Amino acid sequence: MIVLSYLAVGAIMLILIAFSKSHRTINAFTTLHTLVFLAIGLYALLNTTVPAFETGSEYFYVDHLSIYEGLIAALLFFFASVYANGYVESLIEAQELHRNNLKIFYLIFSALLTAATLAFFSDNLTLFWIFAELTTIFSAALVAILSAKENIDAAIKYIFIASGAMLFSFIGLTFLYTLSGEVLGSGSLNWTVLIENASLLSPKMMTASFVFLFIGFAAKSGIFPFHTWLPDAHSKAPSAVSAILSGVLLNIGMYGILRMYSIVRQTQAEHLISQFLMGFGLLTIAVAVLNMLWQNNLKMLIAFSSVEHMGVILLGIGIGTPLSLFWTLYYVLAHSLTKASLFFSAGILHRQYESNLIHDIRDIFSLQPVAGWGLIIGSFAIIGMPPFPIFSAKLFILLEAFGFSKPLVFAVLLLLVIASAAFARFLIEAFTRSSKEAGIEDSETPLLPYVVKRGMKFPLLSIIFIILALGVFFPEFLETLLNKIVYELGYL
Amino acid sequence: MNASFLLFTLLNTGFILLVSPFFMSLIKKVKAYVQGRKGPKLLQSYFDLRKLMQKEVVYSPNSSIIMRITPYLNLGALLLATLFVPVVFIPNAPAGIGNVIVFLYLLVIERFFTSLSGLDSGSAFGGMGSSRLMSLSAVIEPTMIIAFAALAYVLKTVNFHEMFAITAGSTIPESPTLSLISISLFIIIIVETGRIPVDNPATHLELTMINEAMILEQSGKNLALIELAHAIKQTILMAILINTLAPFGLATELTFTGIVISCFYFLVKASLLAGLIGLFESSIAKMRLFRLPGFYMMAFFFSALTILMEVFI
Amino acid sequence: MITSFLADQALLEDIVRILFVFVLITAAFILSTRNIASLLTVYAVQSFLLTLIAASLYLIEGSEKLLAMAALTLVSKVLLIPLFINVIGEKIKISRDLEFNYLEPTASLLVSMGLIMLSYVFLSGFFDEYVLGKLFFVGAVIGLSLTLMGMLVIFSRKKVMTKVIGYLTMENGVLLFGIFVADLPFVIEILIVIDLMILVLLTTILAIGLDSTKNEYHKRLQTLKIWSGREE
Amino acid sequence: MSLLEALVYGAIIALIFGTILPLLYRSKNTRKASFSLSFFSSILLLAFAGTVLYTGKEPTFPAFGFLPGLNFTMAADRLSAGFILLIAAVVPGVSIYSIEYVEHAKSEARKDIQTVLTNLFILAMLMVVLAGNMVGFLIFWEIMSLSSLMLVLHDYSSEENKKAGIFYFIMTSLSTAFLFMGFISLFRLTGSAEFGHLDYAASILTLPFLCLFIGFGIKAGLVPFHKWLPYAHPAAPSSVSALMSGVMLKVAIYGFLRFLLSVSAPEIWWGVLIIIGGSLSAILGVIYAFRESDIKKLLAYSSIENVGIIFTGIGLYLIFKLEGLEGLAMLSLVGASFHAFNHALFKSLLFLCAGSIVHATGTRSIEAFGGLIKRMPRTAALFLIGSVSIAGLPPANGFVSELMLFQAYFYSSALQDPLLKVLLIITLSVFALTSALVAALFVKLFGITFLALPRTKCAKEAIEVPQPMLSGEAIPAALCILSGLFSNRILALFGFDFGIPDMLVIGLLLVGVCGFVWLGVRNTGFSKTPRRSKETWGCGILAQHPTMEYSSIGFSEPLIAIFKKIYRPEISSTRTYSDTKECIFKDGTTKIHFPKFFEKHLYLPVAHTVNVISFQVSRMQNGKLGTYVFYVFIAVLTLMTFTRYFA
Repeated sequence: MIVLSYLAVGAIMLILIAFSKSHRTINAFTTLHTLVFLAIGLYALLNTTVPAFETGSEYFYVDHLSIYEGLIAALLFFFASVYANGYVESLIEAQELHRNNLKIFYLIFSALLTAATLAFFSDNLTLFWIFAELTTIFSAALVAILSAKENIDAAIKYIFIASGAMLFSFIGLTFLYTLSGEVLGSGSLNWTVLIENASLLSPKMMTASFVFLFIGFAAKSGIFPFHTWLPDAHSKAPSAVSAILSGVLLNIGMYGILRMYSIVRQTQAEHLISQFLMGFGLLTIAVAVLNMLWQNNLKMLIAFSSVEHMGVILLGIGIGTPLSLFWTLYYVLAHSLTKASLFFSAGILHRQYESNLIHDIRDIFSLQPVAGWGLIIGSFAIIGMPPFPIFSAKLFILLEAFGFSKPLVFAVLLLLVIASAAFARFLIEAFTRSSKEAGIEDSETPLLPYVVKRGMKFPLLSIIFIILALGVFFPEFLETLLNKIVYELGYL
Repeated sequence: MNASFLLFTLLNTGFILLVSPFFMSLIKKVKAYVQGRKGPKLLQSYFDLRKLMQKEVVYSPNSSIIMRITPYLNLGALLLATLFVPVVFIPNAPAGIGNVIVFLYLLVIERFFTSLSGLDSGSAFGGMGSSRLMSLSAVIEPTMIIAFAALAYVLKTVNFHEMFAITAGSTIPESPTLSLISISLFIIIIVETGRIPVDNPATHLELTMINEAMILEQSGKNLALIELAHAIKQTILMAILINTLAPFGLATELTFTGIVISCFYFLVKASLLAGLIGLFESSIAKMRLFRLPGFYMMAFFFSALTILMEVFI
Repeated sequence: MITSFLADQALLEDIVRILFVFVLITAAFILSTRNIASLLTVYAVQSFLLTLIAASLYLIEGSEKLLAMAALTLVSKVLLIPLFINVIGEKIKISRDLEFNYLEPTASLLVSMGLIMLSYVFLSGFFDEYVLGKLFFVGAVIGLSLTLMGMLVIFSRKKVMTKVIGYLTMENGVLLFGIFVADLPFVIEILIVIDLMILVLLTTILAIGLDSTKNEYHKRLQTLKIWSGREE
Repeated sequence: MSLLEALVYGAIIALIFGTILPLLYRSKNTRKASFSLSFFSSILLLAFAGTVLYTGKEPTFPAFGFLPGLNFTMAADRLSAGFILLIAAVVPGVSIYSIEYVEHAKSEARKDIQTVLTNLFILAMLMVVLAGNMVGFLIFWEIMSLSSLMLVLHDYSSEENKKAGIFYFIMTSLSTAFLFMGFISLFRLTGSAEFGHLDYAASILTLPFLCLFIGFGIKAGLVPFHKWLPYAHPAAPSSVSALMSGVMLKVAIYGFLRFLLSVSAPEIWWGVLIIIGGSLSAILGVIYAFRESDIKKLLAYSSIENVGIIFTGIGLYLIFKLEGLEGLAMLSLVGASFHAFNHALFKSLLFLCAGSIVHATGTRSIEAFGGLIKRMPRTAALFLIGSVSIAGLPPANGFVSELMLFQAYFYSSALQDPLLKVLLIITLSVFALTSALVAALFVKLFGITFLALPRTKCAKEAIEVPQPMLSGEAIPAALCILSGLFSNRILALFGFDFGIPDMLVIGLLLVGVCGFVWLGVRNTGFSKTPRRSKETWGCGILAQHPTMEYSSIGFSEPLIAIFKKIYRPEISSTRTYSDTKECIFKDGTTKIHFPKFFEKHLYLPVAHTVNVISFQVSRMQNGKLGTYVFYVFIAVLTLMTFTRYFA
């Protein structure tokens, strides 16, 4: 029922958008779309008995994890669409986006939302694979819609690396299929079936198929060494899209890895795989922070920090204790929101300076105080300073990791220091520059403050409010929800 | 504050105040004899002080209140310090009077303000003097601390009164280490009173001098007070050495004869020591400023050695 | 007569083996050919070979699904995609992709040998051919190595068009692997093909942006001198 | 909720209001109000800490559940009460000082932000001390670091302030990383975040001990992690420097003590490590202070030295405790804590005075000062009090705590282990050298700054600072004297009696004797002697010139010569002659430069390595699709081999 309603709403919205004229109506419909999805998710959470299969079909399955991810996605899309209203308008004014591309933009935007949501709700792994592929394509299109050469370049990279790697995970799927075939007689790729009989699966084949699946999902969520597309795509995309790319699309890959790991966890292969994941997590964090350290491009910096956080999340998954899973899921939420706020601020700054480069930013507090403070607070949040949610999540994940290996925790801590140093360095360098000592001649016309369009500040401020609230107060229902997820994935 | 202590305050302080200038001129006299001169009268220092007291006081316009309070502070600090070193008899002092560390820091007060007053008038000499004084006294500080720590190690107390109460009974040093300590105590006297080879009190306006350079701008009664304080400092340090090395004769409780005897003994011993200092001074040459740390190192070596002996034996 | 001929298992298996060899040859061509038009043809041929393989497998195993897949492959990969790419190729007037990075054709052929060996060793660790008939095992090996070779094409060729073809080769490899290892539900196959089509559509359209030699296009890109955001 | 809790809550609420108000109503009066709030809160805290220390009864606070399976709790035992007392002693002066001082900030916004952050900073430090478990501790620790960071960056226009900010931030997040490590390992060990008793073998606790020692050491400015202090303090506003040096370093020490006292069975090498680290920072701190001629840098180095002394005391405590000498252990522990308290007082006093001087002259360089005692007599008097007590002259408070430590050292003959004795002898002589050098240092600082002739125009035109700043300085000054004079009473009040000399008696005697001398001189007929004012004698030069005075670096010259090995001065000089034979010297210049040892051999190499690595890594991101796919290709092949042979 739920999935059908998702599909239906998605389709209807596509049609409505296709047939509406003005930018405002189009945007209104998109926002409506996101709101409806949010509503459906909440309804599913509150008024339906989950976990349950979708009407008859073996292809879709609703449990708390999928609802949780779906809700996060819908929430971020909601903020992004509100933000897009003003942002896209000014993109058009700056002639970076062609007005006749506007409708395409929104069509793909809402199609992306539908595809992502369905990916979370698909039980059949192949189906999930396909939806994941679709999200890749749609988001690539959103990256490329700004008709600048760099965008197309970034999009091409994104497609080739992500989809190319996804093909390997398809091979992994075939492995899994035969594997299940050997155990169950007739092969099945339904997650529910697999996790039921997980204990029967032979560890060796399981490892092989997991590794192949991992290649694809890792590429999707920007794990080293498949992360290379991510910085380009995320930094070149329009900021509204960047927020989604970091906040939602990366989660899809992580979601896949988590589902697979929850199966592996019940087999003999668990030990090897968890070490495998932790190793990749550590590598990812290391490479990301080292790239961040001297980064001169704001959106690149934020993108690399996404890579870093994906590393932490992978670490959290790899630890594989119930507590670590709990906090990893919380971490996903925290990261998505925080990262969105960062990209929104960066978007405003990019409108202001027409560049992301550190040496073009100046007089920020006089020109864009809101975005400036948003960026500062967002950075505090993203480097895991209290009272922001990432702090506690980080603390507990490391606490669990400590049980596995002390050097690992220590290494992660030091790397995180580098990450925060990178942010501090960028902010201090960029925000303390004023036109006078920046050596801009009087001949050059001084910067006029960019008039922030209606509705661009709202998402920023509300997200900052949300993360502050989350940081100081951990809501009851969230705790129960996360506990249910942990239980349903067979951790408890 | 019991009666005996009150008496002690008067007697001890008065006695030291009285005899200190004598030793100054005594040392001068010994040096003179060694050099084949006749030398000043034995009471010359008293005459000098009196003369200075009557002379007019000259202040530099650059100088500030520091210049004016320093003499009083110095003399006050040192008079207070006399209470810590019993020479007439040993009272049961209240409130940790006689504590070694307090004693040392009373000397630091004197040093601190003297150097400040050296800087006060803004003359190059004063600055030079105070800079050198503070540096060298900083370098000698470990030696002093270690020496007194050695005393504390041997006698198991940090209070001079108790220390001397222990030593007083015996005619010879309590333990062999004490005689070693007294070597470093002797060097400390030399350093603290600014004598050859550290400093030459007899000269003026020579670039090697330390003490004289600082008080160059002091004049009249202020100078007198400072000189007096200097003399008292010397006497106290000598008293410490004497009570450690040759403690016999120091009265341990309040009796008239006891006081008389210990005063007499002290005068004799102190005069001998003063003569010794005079001889030492005239038998050695003034050292270059930056060879002094080596000299101090020797003192440090002695005191460290004593403690090590205490530790390992 | 025909039926008996078609019923002859051994012969069919030999045919499939021969087809394998041809598939590998096409892969080698794709690795080394410079002319894009001919690349496209080779790709079409390769897809056609896959169709034949699927068909003959149908004759051996006799599941209709394989036949349907053969048909699907024929329609999508032999006809539609090459046609479409051809159109695009006309639009952007480039016929040749001369530059190679990392690997010259000869080297890449050697590497692909190694790839085949690797995939053999790898798979032999998981399917020993008794579980999964010998023919099928070989098929799996070929599929995997074809995928890897496709990747080789992607990173060793410059032009996006060529890369697209490399990607398609990879996909063929996956398909081959799928055919021989597991028979997935047909719906899935269709969806995959659709997905593939969309992807090719998008990439080729984007390819105009990158590979095109039209000057005014470049001019239009120059006018938007935004995205100065590159650190190098 | 009894009165005790009410006091704490009142203080916290007052501080929160102080933090929020300036954001709501942005005016001078609001700023004044928020500072008076922090003043008020410190009065409440004073009452609270006093009662807890006196009665020893611990208040109970309700737990506030803010994370699943983890509450935020507050707790206050005598240890935390002691440090709350410290905060409450420093804050009043600072807040009154700031009322005026903040108004000299560049822009309205900065004034407000400075006010807000100062209050937040105080609040955070208070909460760190009050935190009942590790997580709460860490949270407020981070907030403390952040607010101080932003205060260090308050004047972000100048280059070195930016550098200072970045450097400070990196160091502080390093310390936090080590704390994370330490606390996490404790958490795993005990299974709870509470600060409980740690009845484990020392071998298990080695990792947490090392991590916490380094972590807190970085924050407290222990050599060789001290480098951030001399950078951050000059950058920060002086009132904030007073807070940072006075309180924040002590908060780190509090954390370390909190851990150390909860360990039931430490090992002797811990104590040895601590005491060596402490002595090293003490001596190096003061030696490095000598070469500085930036007044705030100099004061920062002297903070390093004092932290070293405190750590020495802690090390002594550990050694004596393990050797079974409870009395001496208590003596040195209380001595260390009391020194922390005293240092908080006189260092904040000195920094406030330095702030006034910088405000009056507009420069931080000592070489530019001189003769200020004529122009700023009140500030000079207050600064003299600060110098006297930091130099440890009786009867001021700085002396008392050093006295306690010295006594602990002197009694150490009771130790059994000869090697420990030798260690103590060595550290004792280092300690003695340190305290003597401090006296020298402050003779230099006071003399060069306040005495003689003004060296520059700005010093000549300096005027006394307005009253609020002076009264802000007067509070800690008064406290310095009082806590020195009444040290015995105070310690006895809190239940400590070590039979140390009674400073009240000694102080009174000193005053009495000085008075006696004065009277003696006056009334013995010598008061009639004329007095005259005459130029300082300059070897025949008629008018004295400031350039004749000893400069700051000149004053340090003998020490620089003595400690050549440590300073490694690089002296470069140019000479010109007025004849060809180079006999008649015309003129020339001499530069002296001190290489920064730790920067050269510890900090820069590390930073450089990290940069090189990061450069290499970022070259992987070369923007070419081919390369990226190549990575994927290699990764896939590797993974295939990996799976083949490890599955």
